[in-house]
Amino acid sequence: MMHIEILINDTIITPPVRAAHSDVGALAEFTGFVRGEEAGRPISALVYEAYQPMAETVMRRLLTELAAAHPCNSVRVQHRIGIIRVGEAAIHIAVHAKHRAPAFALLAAFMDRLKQDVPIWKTDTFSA
Amino acid sequence: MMHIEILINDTIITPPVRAAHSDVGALAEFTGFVRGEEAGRPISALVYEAYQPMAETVMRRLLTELAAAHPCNSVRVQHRIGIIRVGEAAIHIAVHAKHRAPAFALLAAFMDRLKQDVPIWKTDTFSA
Amino acid sequence: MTVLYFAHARRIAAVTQEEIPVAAPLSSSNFWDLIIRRHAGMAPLRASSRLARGNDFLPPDAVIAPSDEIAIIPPVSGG
Amino acid sequence: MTVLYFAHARRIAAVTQEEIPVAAPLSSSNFWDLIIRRHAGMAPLRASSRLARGNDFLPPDAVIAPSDEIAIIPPVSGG
Repeated sequence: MMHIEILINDTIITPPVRAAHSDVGALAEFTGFVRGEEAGRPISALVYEAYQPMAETVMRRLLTELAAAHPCNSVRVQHRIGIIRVGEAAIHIAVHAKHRAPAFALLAAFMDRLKQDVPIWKTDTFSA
Repeated sequence: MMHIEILINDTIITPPVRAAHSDVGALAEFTGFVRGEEAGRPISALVYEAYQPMAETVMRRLLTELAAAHPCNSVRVQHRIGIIRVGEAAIHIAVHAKHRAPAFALLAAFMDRLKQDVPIWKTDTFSA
Repeated sequence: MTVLYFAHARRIAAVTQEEIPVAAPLSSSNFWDLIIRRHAGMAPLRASSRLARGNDFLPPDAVIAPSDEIAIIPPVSGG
Repeated sequence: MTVLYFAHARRIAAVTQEEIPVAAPLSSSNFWDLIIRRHAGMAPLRASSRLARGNDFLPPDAVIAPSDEIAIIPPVSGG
């Protein structure tokens, strides 16, 4: 069973826990930052909002589904909500696996599905 | 021009520098750990050796070549050499890009090519 | 029936949730007719939004009970 | 000519580098014949290893000059 941890909160995203099990050979990570431009206009910050229980449920289901095709040891997803300034991280995902191929595949597929099915929204921007 | 930083040394691998430029929306990272098994036998540590100037040159060339297909802002590669114990990181790569797709693509392609063309070797194992 | 509004839907409805008394089960189509009668500005969201119940997206042929809690999920943009 | 040995090749040659006087330019094939005459244990590496000069892999038809520094690159296993 793949261990899944999901955090959706307004705290600043911290570096991953790197504790490695001796059977873990690979850690693939993705961090998404707020860029200084949204829809062609300069911004200073974004606001993210979540339907929190559903977002967690959908992410957990997606990850379990993806793990069947791409066996990994653990996944940790942290999505920040509230006001996030340019240059700060909005999302961080860490996937630990025995080998790198399933870790990369699960990470990329999860990000694609997240952007289709997980009820989290950019709701506002602050102009720069 | 993509900024490239390559470190090949015997120091413990540290977390990435996360300083984000306001045009950077994505950071893809890979960390490779020494696993507790090599060729089916339990081990406690591995030894990595590099032909250092050539390894740096080949990595730099590979990255420049890959950046033409997958435009990214910067890449940082850190490969540890010497004795590395099980659970410690042997390699860490951090790719910053505007969007996640080129960051993932460059990272995965670089790891494949590294394992074919970069003169770095596992030379010894310590049994567990 | 409890209706939850998020993101753009919340801005249009100007509430995060509301109780709407309904006498009988509804189809998704009945649901949207009802919502748009209350909040005319929601009409453009009908085509792009999905409905959810109990943390699951509703299938198109689902029947909504008077006691259900239904969330309106505009197109997502997380990550 | 300077020859650099790495990894498995270094273990067989029992040196990290050595000077081998050569009178005339060599092909890769001449080079390997010479190396295997000095270090018989290198024979199994001939098929799997590549040669490098100046941080570049040598193309198969390259000519090796008496002043060159040539590295023997056994199959790599980094990362």
